[in-house]
Parts: sequence; structure tokens; C-alpha cells
Amino acid sequence: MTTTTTAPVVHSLAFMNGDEFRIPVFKLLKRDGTPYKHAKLPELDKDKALRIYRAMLFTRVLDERMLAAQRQGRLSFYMQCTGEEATIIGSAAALDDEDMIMAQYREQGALAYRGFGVDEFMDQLFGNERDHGKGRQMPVHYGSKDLHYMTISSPLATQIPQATGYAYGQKLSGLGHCTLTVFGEGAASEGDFHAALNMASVHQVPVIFLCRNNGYAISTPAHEQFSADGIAPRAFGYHMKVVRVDGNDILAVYQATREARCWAVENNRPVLIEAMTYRLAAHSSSDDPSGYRSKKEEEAWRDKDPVLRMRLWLEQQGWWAEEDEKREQDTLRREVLEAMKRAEKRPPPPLESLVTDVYDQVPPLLAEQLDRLKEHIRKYPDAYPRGARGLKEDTQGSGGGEHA
Amino acid sequence: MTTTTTAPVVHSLAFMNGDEFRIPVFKLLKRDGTPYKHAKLPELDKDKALRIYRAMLFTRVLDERMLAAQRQGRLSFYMQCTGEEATIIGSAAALDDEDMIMAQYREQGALAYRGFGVDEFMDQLFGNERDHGKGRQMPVHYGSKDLHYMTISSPLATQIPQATGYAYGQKLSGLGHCTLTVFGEGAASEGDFHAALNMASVHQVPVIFLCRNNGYAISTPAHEQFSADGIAPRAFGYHMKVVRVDGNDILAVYQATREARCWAVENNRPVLIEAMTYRLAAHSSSDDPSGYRSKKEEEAWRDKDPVLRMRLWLEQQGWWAEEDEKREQDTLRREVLEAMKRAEKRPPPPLESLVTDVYDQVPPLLAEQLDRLKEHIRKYPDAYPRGARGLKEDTQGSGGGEHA
Amino acid sequence: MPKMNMLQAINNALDIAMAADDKVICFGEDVGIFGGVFRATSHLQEKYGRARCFNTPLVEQGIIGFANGLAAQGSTPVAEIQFADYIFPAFDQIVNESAKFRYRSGDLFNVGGLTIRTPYGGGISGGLYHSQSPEAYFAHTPGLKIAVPRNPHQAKGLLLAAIRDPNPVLFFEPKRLYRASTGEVPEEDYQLPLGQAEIVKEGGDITLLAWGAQMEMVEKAAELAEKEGVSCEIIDLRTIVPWDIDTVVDSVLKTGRLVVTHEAPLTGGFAGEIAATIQERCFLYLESPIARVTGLDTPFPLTLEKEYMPDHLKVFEAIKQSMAF
Amino acid sequence: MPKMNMLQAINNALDIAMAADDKVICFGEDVGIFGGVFRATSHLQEKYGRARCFNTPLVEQGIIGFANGLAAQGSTPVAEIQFADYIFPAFDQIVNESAKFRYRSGDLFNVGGLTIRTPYGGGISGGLYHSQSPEAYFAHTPGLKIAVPRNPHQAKGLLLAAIRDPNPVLFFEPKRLYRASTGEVPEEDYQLPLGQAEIVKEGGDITLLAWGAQMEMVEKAAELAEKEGVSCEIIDLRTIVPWDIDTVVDSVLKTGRLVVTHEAPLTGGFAGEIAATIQERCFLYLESPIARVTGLDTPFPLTLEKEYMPDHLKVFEAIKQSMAF
Ligand SMILES: Cc1ncc(C[n+]2csc(CCOP(=O)(O)OP(=O)(O)O)c2C)c(N)n1
Ligand SMILES: Cc1ncc(C[n+]2csc(CCOP(=O)(O)OP(=O)(O)O)c2C)c(N)n1
Ligand SMILES: [Mg+2]
Ligand SMILES: [Mg+2]
Repeated sequence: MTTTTTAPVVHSLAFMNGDEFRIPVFKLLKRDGTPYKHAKLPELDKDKALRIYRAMLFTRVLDERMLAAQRQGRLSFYMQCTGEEATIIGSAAALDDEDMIMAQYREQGALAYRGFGVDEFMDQLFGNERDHGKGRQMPVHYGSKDLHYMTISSPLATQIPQATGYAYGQKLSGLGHCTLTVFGEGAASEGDFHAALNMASVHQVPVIFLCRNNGYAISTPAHEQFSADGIAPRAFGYHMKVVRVDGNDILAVYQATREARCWAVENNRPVLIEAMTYRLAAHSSSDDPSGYRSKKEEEAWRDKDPVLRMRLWLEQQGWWAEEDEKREQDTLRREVLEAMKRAEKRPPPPLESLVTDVYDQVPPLLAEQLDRLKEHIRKYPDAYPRGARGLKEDTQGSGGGEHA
Repeated sequence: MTTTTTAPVVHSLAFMNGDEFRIPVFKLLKRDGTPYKHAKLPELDKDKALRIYRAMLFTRVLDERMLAAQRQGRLSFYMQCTGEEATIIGSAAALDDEDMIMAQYREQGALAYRGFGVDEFMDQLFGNERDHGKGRQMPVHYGSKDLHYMTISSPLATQIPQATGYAYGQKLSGLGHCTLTVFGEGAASEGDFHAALNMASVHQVPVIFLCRNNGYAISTPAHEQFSADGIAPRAFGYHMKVVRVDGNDILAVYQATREARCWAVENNRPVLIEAMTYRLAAHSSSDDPSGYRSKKEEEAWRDKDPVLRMRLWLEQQGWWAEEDEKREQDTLRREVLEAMKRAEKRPPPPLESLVTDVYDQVPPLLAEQLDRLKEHIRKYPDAYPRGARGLKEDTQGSGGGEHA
Repeated sequence: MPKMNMLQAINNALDIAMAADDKVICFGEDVGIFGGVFRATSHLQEKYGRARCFNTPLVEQGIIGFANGLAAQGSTPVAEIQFADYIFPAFDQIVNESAKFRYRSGDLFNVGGLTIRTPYGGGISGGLYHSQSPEAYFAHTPGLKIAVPRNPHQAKGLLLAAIRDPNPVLFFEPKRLYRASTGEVPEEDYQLPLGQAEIVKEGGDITLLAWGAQMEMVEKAAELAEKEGVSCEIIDLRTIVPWDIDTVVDSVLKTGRLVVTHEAPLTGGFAGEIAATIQERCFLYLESPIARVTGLDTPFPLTLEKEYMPDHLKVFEAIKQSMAF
Repeated sequence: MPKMNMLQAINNALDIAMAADDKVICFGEDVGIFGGVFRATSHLQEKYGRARCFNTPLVEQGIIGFANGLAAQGSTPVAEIQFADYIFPAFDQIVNESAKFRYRSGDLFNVGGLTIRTPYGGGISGGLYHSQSPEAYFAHTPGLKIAVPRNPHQAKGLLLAAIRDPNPVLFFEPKRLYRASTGEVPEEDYQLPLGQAEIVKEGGDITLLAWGAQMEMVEKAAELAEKEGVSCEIIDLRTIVPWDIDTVVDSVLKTGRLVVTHEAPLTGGFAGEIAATIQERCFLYLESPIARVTGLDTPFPLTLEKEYMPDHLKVFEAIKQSMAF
């Protein structure tokens, strides 16, 4: 081992800072949905293109409806993907459906693309007894084992080194799968980001790091998050392949991710993709962006709407028309509303779900705690309507209106 | 705020990985102490040059003697700077003596340069009652408030974000000081490294990040630590000025750090310096490198000895000669040995030092714990010879031989 | 006296601290122009400038590492961690660094100026990661102080004390009470002592001990108990470390019974420390086992949060059991 | 039966686990060709290849993050943290991720395959940062199991159990005993149950409870006490979480007295949890206060380490006090 680098030797002092080069942004489609001159579009058949677009539309509709539901007090919390659908769905579509996705929280579009059902969405959002997560996490913390979509975890960036480890396991198992991990430009400031990219590079794993650079981490603008020109230049510190794409251009995202995936899986090597996009909505239903950014800025980005761009392109292919749009939107709205009503009415998870899954089996002390809790609730059933449900033979009606 | 970068737009996909450019290594002196052609040496008067060289010699002698002392069982543990003296002392010499230094553990040369006395070294190494650190930390965890040298902390990389914060305070106080933080290429893998450099860049602080890339982190070679060409390319991820120097060439290190300091202090901006060097000794007195690297490799680096290179250059200036070397070495050896004998004989810190400095004042529960401990030791004074010392009027002689 | 909610009281304390001392510097995620996600730092950037109140990048280990360095340099950083659930990436900087800085350097250096503010606790439908009460993790760490206010008056007085205390202080803010708890708060600068519990109500039959948001549960439970003729002594611990053993001991020597409650899980929670200490010091005076009313030994749930919470009814039952022992 | 020291027993357990199951993967700082700074992973890379035993970069949060992901994928990672003092950068990945992975996903995903090995404890002149006993920090975290062996036989049996347990397990190795503790260790594959304490010696007057390296102190103290006619029952807890309450309760119901000892500081240490639980469950049977013999409420010292340590003499004094109460 020696630390002599392959670098040239110089005898006069000069500092560098990265301005010596630029990482370009890869774009294929103009805002009007037409390709740039010389742009070579990826091969995408009609079925796949419509699968992608339907997922985009579904995500948009879901976001609109659920934000409204939150505003009506029917849902405690919500986070929208709005404005970032191309980044999310374009990348998911470029994967094998059995590749693992480990996302941050704003990536419901990927789940929609993979086929997560509208009831599955709703059951999670309402934390009812059919929620895969058993009503333990806040809304939007989806997960699906069948769809190879890791359950969302709120602590930021923790999924990034986990993706490196997951992909290491995939490499060893030799089945040709990879992991895509998605995170915001804010989360990329965490120490876990550095750990993840460095280890992925050293241990040579097939993982795609997809940074959604959407300009903000809650109220903090990207220029108070880092000084460099985006996240992409960090790849050089890990000798990692990197590409930057227009995150509102779904064909560009799709193509970049496809090539990244090919390379990652064939060579067992990581890739970083930075998608330049914008969070069109508030950070979450608890946030009001007017305190930290201008309507004008938002408008400028609304003009770059990724869903519209895809639609225009589809129309140019002759694969989509005004009527399709209307019909699809109506159907989706109806499906979402109906599913919401069903989900609201479903009872909460049983009291036992408080103590299961802490370990593979409930340990004695915890079983004792549950017993004591049951005894307590039997004494005060009215104070714990949800918990009391399962304890009496006759359950307490719907439970629908109870959600705060 | 918008995330549109200043980057060019492209319509065909190309990945980068950092091979597009190289960060060169800055060198001034050849191994024989003569400057490279066209190399412009920094201005360094005889006094300063000799101050530097004496610190180098002292460090070498200290390391030799203390490792021997450890081998004889007189000292519990030791870590050598050997091979890295130019990196450490060259950078310290380029600072203002009131700039803060926050180092890792292998940087005793910087303290020596600043004037830490031989007795101060010894008192820390033997953890006796005169140790500034009150005998609480392992050997080589020096600190000096007077010399603006932060007490060493074993958890790696924690000092790096602290240096960013310290420098932020220096910037606010407006006195024109900066902070130099030194760390190994291994420590640079920690999350704290990423946090520190990013925050320094965003918050614009006068801090110099000096990475000693000495090829190993204990047994782990640099190529299992990271995949890139050294640490330097990481600077691009933070849009931070960076320079790479031959860490065994003290004039190059000195010049690079001087310019870095000027720029940092004048502009309140961070700089990264990567010094390419080699840990000639074992990781610590507990380590045996023969298990993970070859003698041949070590020999190749021994030929690049930074102390010898400086000596040859001094001789060429006519500022140093064979007799000076001999006399200085003899003096230093004697001083170190005498100081060691003094330090060994000094008693341990008083029992009270167990509980002081946990808080600014000893809280009641802790005072109670001390009282109970005293009572206990009074019952079994022979079992706790050090603790019993202060409790009886007549202390127990030297205590010198007790150190494990 | 003006009426304030807890957020206003905290904001007011920060304002006073920054006005009184240039060295006080507030930062954290979204703390700048936005004033923090809960608005505890509202208007501070306007008033004191971006150099003294600012957003940091999203990196808790960096925020506290930076704060440690800044404190060592002689400033008085007040760092915000957006939710106590997100303090763990900074655990090493807090437990290995902040807590041991003075000790390991033999008092050459210290980070005594440091204060870490963070909202903790449940009751807001926050689920696993917006509800935790991690005080016990830090209580096992000599070198840190920990304070928890129960109302706006305390929040201001304890926060000002924390900022000025020459030791690193963790200040846990019960976010459920941020807007829910209101009360009269003196306009002027004042401090409440760290390390001293407050006897909120005297009583003779049983001692009830809590801190922060749980005080409300204890007070409600005491009301129920008093109706049944049980005279409750209520103590607000206020400071978890160093905790006021004497006040609790004195009370239990008098009442002979103790119920301690916190939201955090039972096992390893701070009630265990209190029970262990009190059984030792009041052994012959205890008339019933010391009872702990706490969260379950599970992560914090969502849909069944109400069932999980150690509410007033559970405290009330513990009181009755203790009395009936 | 071959004689092994604790390191050999650990190495042997890892060897057996890797041979028996391809999915077992060992990694950490210096774990590869070097075999770890204590050589616990010696020869594993040679035997099983670089893909299954390797050095990681120097980043504990990454090691555990990676391990979590690998476990979620279905592998059985055995991650080494070089010293328990350096586990804190991984605190978030352990406490917020490993511990809550199964719960938050409703058991869709879990990291049950994960084992974290790390050397803990004092007695090696390691000072602040090579001596800590952080078990209590993790014991407050539902979802984790914690085991601590006291000798080579236990080390092998508990480690094999930890690796195969379908929950994340922290395995704290008493490094003071790595070479100092030797004993007969069966060659074959065997497991000792997690969650079960071991009654090391029966006795009638007082119960002494500890785990790991402190067991030696307890045994020595018991010898001294027996000479004075005190019959000691000695229990090795072995698993901190879930801890075997029944065994301890049964013993204390019999003896009426309990001394618990650990190296970690008193306040917030796990002895507090034990004392709190036992005073509740054995209230009417306790003849004296439950005593805790622990480290001081300070960081771990160096020169005065001997004074700091809860050694056999301090345990002995606690026994005498308890008997004399
Ligand atoms: C460790 C951690 N710290 C803080 C938070 C609180 N938080 C939630 S989202 C968020 C901003 C994230 O920004 P970014 O990563 O850019 O994602 P975006 O919301 O823009 O999609 C913050 C600070 C958290 N969830 N986890
Ligand atoms: C957080 C942390 N993890 C692990 C260690 C153990 N450790 C001490 S030194 C060292 C290697 C450091 O290598 P490097 O940073 O390259 O410095 P060098 O020894 O080469 O000077 C390790 C792993 C530690 N001290 N702190
Ligand atoms: Mg963002
Ligand atoms: Mg190194």
C-alpha cells in the first residue's frame, strides 16, 4: 500500500475548488413535450408509457384529494409528491419491478407505478386494521414487501447506508437485482449520506443513489444547505459515476436511471443521479411556504409541470387524448374518494398490535404490560374507545369518526 | 430560490466520475533537500527554520524514547508521529501561534513547535498530578490552553465539526484568527467529516482542514477506506478550495498552509489540504504492522524521511551542520530522559480529581459518592495505594512504579 | 403580567438572552427566517441578524459538533434539534463530547455555554418518530444537565437558567403544551434554579412525581384521588440531572408512598433511577412499593396512542393501588 | 473439551456460524485480514473470503446502517464496533432503526439477523474512551436484545444464540477478560438461551446480581462474605434485555436481600431498573434496601481507575451493610 496518487506533480501552488468543470444537466423533452433537437429518446412502448402516465395522474389525484381530506380534518397529516412525479416515477419505471426501492417519504408515485392499490394507500393513511404497518406510523409511511418497497422511516437519510447494505446482499445473492434509494438534497447533508456513498464505492454494490434536489428542505433553501453546484459533484469524492438530469423531464430521468441500472447491475457498482426539480406543494400539510418563498418562484416552476410535459408527449405519440384524460381523472377521483370512505370506516388495529412486532415474539414483561393495560381499559372503556373495541364481544360501531 | 444550476444542458447521456481532472501534488524539495527546478521556496528566516527543525528533532527523539519506555513497561501506551513530522510541524509553523489547533492524536510535533515543555509532555504521558488533564486520559491526549491546542479526544473525527464551530466563533470575534484541524484519512470516513466541511462552506468560516493521508487506519489500507484518488476531490462537493501537498516536504506543507491561512482569514472561508505522507511507525504501541504491510513498502517510505529532507536543506543553507545535529540530539535525549524520570516519580492526582470537572461544581450526589469512596478507602488503604495517598497525612512514597 | 403560551415564553427567553449577551447564538434546522418549525425562534434573525440566528444544513451531528466547538471558543450556543426523536445522530457529540469536554481536559477547555433545545413527547399523533421522550438516555451521562419545563413560566425561567449555566444543558420542551399551555409570565429577565424540584402541592398520604407534560396527568389524577379522600403531595422534578433527591426523600419520608410517571418506556426509564434511590433512602418509611406509571416497552405507537399513554386514569389507578396496599 | 480464552471462544463461535450458514457475514473496522484489533475475527477472511469477512471504512454509523440494510435483505450480519465507546455515532441507526424496523413496518421487514459485537468495560488502563459500559443506553430501547458473557463458555454459546436469534442483538464483550478468562469450551455448536439468567451459586442470605466482567467481583466478594458466614446466592443475568425477572424475584423472595453491581455510572444504570422492579415485586420480603455498587457518576478515569471501579471489596462492603441493616 502506498498513498502516492496517480496525480501529476507541480511545483507552484494552485488551489482548485471544483469550478474547473461543470456537471451538465441532461434533458430530452422541452416543456411542450417535444424532444430537443438531437435528443435520442429512450425506447418506450405504449403500454409502458401509459403505465407510467397513469401512475403520474394517480399520484397527482391522490395528493390533491388527500390534502383536501387533511384540510377537512379527516386525515391528520399528508405530504405531496406534486412537482416531482417525473423524478419518482421515471426512475421507478426504469427499474426491474423486483429491484428494491428505499425512499424518503415523498415517493408515493413509485408505489403507484408498482401497483400499490388505492385501498392499500388509504389503509395506511388512516392507520386502520388493514394497514400493512398496523397503524403505527404517521400517514405516508407506506411499505410493501410484495412490491419491494421498503417501509418509510421518518429519520432522514437512515435509508441511504441501509440501501448500500441491502445492495451488498443482492450482490452476494447473485440474482441481478439492485437497490434504488431516493432522498432529498436536505437529507444529503446527514452523515449517513457520506457513509453510504463511500461504503457503496468501496464495497462495490449495485445501488443507485437518487437525490431529488427540489430546492428546499422544509424552509431551508438549497443555498443554505450546501455551497456547491448541487449534490452531483460529491460523487467525485467517492470516484462514483454520476449524472445530473432534469427531474421534471420523465424521459430523461427514465433514460438516465436505465443506464445507471444496467451499469450498476452489470458491474456491481454504485451510481449517483441528481434530479433537478422543485417541490411545488408545501413541505407537508403542516407547512406554509409563503413564509420562505415567493409565489412568483412557484409559478415559474408550475410552468415546468412534469405531468403535463409527459401528457403532451403522449398526445404527440397519439397515445393519449383529451377524453382519455378526462375519463381517467374522473375514474381516479372516484376511486380515491370511495377508498377513502372505506378506509375511514375500518376499525383501528387490535389492542394487541401495541405490543406485537417489537420482537418476533412478545416477551414476558411486555405481555404482562398488555395484560395490565387490558385490565385498565376494562375499567375505563369509554376513555379508550379504540382499545376497548376488541375487549368486549360487541364492538363499538364503526370507529370511523375517531381519527384526529 | 431555484435549483436551476449554472451547469450547461446536454441532450445525450454521459456519466462522469472524477477522472475528468486530477488534483496535482505540490512539491518543493527533492529528497536530497534541493529544490525542484522552477520551485519558488517560501521565505523562511534562519530562526524560524531552526525553530521548525528543532521541533522535528524533538518529536523524533520523544517518539523513540517513549516507545522504548513503553516497551520497558514504564508507560502504558504510546503513539508516534514518525514520518509525518513535516505535515504536522510545517502546517503549525505556517499559522499564527494564537490560531487554534484541533488535532487527532498523532500531532505532538505541533505542540513541540508551539513550545510545550518536555515536562508537560511527560506529566501527561504519566498522568501524574501535574498533568494538565489531571491523569484522566490515556497517554498522548495532550492539551494546552496557553498554546491554543485543544485537548485530544479519542473518538475520531469529532473535532472536525467542532473546528468549524470554533472558527465560527473566531470569525464573530473578529480578531483575525483561524482554526487548523488535523485528521487521518481514516477519520475522514466518519459522518462528522461530511458535516464539518459542508457547514464550514455554508457558514463561511476560517478553518483549515488538514488531512494526513498516511496510507493506513490501523490495519486498513487507504484503498479499503475510499475509492477516489485521495481525500482532496471531496472538496468539490463543498465548493471548497483544496490543495494537495507532498506531506514529507516541509517547505511545501508550510507554503500551502500559509497561503491557505491567508485566504481563510481574509475571506472567512474554509480550505482543505491533503498531505500525502506515510505512518512510518506502528499505529500505536499496541500494534504490529507486519501483519498488514510489507517491510519493503516501509523502507521505500523511510527513504523519503521528512526530517532528513529538512536537515539536508538546512545544511545547504549553511544553517546546520553535523555537530549541531549531534549536540542537539544529545541534549534532547538527555532532557527527555530526565523529564521522564521526574514525571514517573510525581504522585498521581488527588482522589478528589475523580469527581471534579464533571460539572463546574461537584453536585451533591457526586460529593456523597466521593465521601463514601473515601470512607471505603480508609478501610482498605492498601488496596488503593493511589487513592489512599491523600487521605493519610503521610503519603506513600513515590508511586512511580505503579503504572501498568 | 402578560399571558403567554409556552412557545411565546421560550421565544421571549431567547430574545432576552440574545439581547443581554452578544455571545448567545441560536441555530438549527429551519431556525432562521422561518423561526423554526414550531416558531420558537420567530423574529430572532430579524432582530439579531443572520450571524446570530441562522439555519444550519440538515445534520444533527454537525449542529452539535459545531455547537461544541463554538462553546469551547467561548460563545453561548443555543442549538435546536427539530424533534427529540432526531437527536440520536448527535448522540456521540453529546455523550462523548459535550458531557466529557471539561473532565477530559482537566478544565482547560469546556463547553459549558452550550444549551440544546428540543421538543419531546407524545400526544400530537406523531407516531414513532415525533413522540419520543429520550431524557433517560442522557440522564445516564455524567457531565450533562437536563431540564424540562411544565408551563410557560417555567419554560422561560428554566431556559434562561440553562443558557447561563456553566455546563452543557439539554432542555426538553413538551411540544404537546407548546400552544396548549398558557399562563402569566413575567416580562423581565428571571431564572429558575436548575437542580431544584418544586413542590406544586402539599399533601400527606402519597407523593406524586413527574416532570414536563406529565405534570398535567399527575394533577388530574390527584384531583380524582382527592375526591376519594387521598391527600396527594405533587412534586415537579423540573431537572432530571442533577435531580433533587432531598426534596423527594423528604416528601416520601412524610407520605410513605410514591408514584413516578413518565411517557418513555418503563425499562430503563428515569423512574427506575428514582425508585431505586428512594427505596434505598426511605426503606423503613415506605408503606407500599414505589409505583411507576410509564409508556409501554414498545416504540411509540400512532393509532393506539391514547392506550399507550400513561394518562391521568392510569396514574389514578396507581394511586389507589398504592393506598390499598 | 478444549480450553479456550474468551477471544478464542468468540472466534470459534463466528467460525461455526459462518461455516453453518452462508448468510453470516462479519465486518467492521480492521476485521478483515488483520482479524480485528483484538483478533476476534482472525482467519475468518482466509477461510470464508473477502465477501463474507471484510474491513469497512471507519464510520460506525455506516457500519450499522449497512448492517441494517443487509439484515433487511435477509442476510445475517455480525458487525463489530471496535470499542463500545465508539458505538455512539451509530446510536441513531441502532435505536431509531434496528430497534424499530419490525414494529414500524408491521413485520413486513425486519433486521432480526443483525448482531452487533463490541468490547466494553474497564480494567485495561483505557481511560475515558476505551472503558465505557454503555449497556443501559440500549436497555431503554424496546426492540433490541442485549447479552453479556462472563466467560469463554458463555461467550460462545450466547454469541451463537445472538447470531441466530430473529431479533437484533447487541453482544457486549468484557474485553478485560478477552485473554484473562479461560476455560473449557465444547467444540461443537451449542447455544445458551437469551433471556435466561443463570444461578451460579445457591445461597440463602443474600442475592448478588451482575453480568459480564463484574461476575468476577461478585464471586470474590461472595468468598469474603462466606468466610464471615453469609450465604450468598449468585446470579449472572447474562441477558440485559429481556431480563429474567422471575429468576431474580424468586431468589430475592428467598433471601430478602439484593446487591446489584455494574461498572457503568450509578445514575441511570441498569441496576436502577432492577432495583425498581424488585422493590415492587418483593416489597414485603425485602429485609434491607437493594444496594447498587457501581461506577461513580463521572466519565471513566485513568490514573485513579482502581479507585473508580466497583471492585470485590466494595461489593463485600455492600453485602455487609445489607446484612447489618
Ligand atoms: C434526522 C432528521 N432530522 C430532521 C427531520 C425533520 N425533517 C423532516 S423533512 C425535513 C426536510 C427534508 O428535506 P429534503 O431532504 O430536501 O426533502 P424534501 O422534503 O425536500 O423532499 C426535515 C428537516 C427528520 N425527519 N429527520
Ligand atoms: C469513532 C472511533 N472509531 C474507532 C476508533 C478506533 N481507532 C483509533 S485510531 C483508528 C484509525 C485511525 O486512522 P486514521 O484516521 O487514518 O489516522 P492515523 O492513525 O493513520 O493517523 C481507529 C479505527 C476511534 N478512536 N474512534
Ligand atoms: Mg428538498
Ligand atoms: Mg491514516
